[in-house]
Amino acid sequence: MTVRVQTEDFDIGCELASMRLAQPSIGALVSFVGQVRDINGGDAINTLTLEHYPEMTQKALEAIALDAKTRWDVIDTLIIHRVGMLKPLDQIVLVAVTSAHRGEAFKACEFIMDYLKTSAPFWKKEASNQGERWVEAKVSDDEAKRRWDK
Amino acid sequence: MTVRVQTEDFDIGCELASMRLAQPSIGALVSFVGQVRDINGGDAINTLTLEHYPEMTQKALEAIALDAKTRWDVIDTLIIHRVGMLKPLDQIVLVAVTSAHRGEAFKACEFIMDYLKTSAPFWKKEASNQGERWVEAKVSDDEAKRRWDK
Amino acid sequence: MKIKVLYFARLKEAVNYSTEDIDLPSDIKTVTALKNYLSKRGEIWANLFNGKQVVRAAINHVLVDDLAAIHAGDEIAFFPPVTGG
Amino acid sequence: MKIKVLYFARLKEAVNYSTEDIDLPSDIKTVTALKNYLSKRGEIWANLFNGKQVVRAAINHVLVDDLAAIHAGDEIAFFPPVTGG
Repeated sequence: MTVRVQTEDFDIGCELASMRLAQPSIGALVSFVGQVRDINGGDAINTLTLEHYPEMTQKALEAIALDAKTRWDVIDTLIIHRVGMLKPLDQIVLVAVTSAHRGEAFKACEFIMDYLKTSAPFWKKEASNQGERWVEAKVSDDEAKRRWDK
Repeated sequence: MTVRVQTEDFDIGCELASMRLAQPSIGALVSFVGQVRDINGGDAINTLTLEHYPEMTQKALEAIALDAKTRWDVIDTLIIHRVGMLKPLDQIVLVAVTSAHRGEAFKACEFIMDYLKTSAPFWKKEASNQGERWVEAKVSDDEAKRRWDK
Repeated sequence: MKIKVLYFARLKEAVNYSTEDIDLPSDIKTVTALKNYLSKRGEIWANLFNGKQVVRAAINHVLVDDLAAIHAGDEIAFFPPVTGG
Repeated sequence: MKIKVLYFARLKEAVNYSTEDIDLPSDIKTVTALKNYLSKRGEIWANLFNGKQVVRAAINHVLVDDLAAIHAGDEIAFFPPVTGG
């Protein structure tokens, strides 16, 4: 179970290779990559700056990964989240989950993303030619998280 | 929409980079990698050989990708499936889906895998120290496919 | 009515070849009828199609069920449930 | 009762600093009570906690609701709904 919060970019190929090669009992690797989009709500984005709460972020992400591990039969999880100033097409987040079979890995990976979006202390500020604005939380993210309560 | 059936290995890092960098409207990239496990049903696996029906395979995979595109708002899909003789830890399949938002990409990627497992003409033969045997289809795969009928 | 028949995986090993051209009697009009027709060739064929193990069929590269109609020139493939991925 | 209070994102910009140490009256025992107490400092604070925009709270790095109890030495953070990922 690895959690990294960093300003530097990450190499998806290296990260996924070391995840899948860790154990020959791994049959499935599901991953999610989030990247900065060029447009949000009609405005062209120049930069996206991620602020976070360092003392809480690591703990919150580890708690989410642990929760996923208790819910599904996964072998390992990886969460890498960037902070600082990013631009369109930059990678923001990588979540990867390995398991023996695919169903568990798909569910755990989506669960981690849904919880990360609603529980991990990150805040995005966009800069466009119209100025800066804090990104608003989306109701759809709360709904996505609640699906897992059932 | 790309479909490749090949004996050669593939580079996940390159494939995913070209998927996600194709358009700055892409916010999410979900991928699945399947690899050969070292054990199946208690026997240690030496090799796994994938046979297929070449004239049908490409069409079947394209039909699955197209079906996913009509069901969800995805930007692009990639399916790479290997055939021939593989060994434990070798990559078998890569499915990747890009979209503006994560929910669509997760669903489309899992859908493609569930349909690929039950509709694409591949057959696996395992060789262990106990000899060779054809891998049996799993009832759980048929059930996974039927979930999407709802 | 001339058709082409292909066999894959376990079925290919059982019949020991992968493809054959067949000139069918005109009353063989469905996949089921074709299975019954082939079963009369002998034990190997009867065992393949006796229903103990599922045999899937594709006509012209599309999965079909056993009620599907066969037409002249069709490529009909028989194989076990698929196990890719 | 001494506590530490942290502000993030929009809230940090509004108060124009990120952290402060506060010596609370002993009757301030919950997050709600702390919000009301801070609101009395003036307009900036009243606007932050008037409920028009959601303010989330964490105590000692764990998300809590407004009924959560505050204890001496706690680190209490206020911030908008999170938007990572």
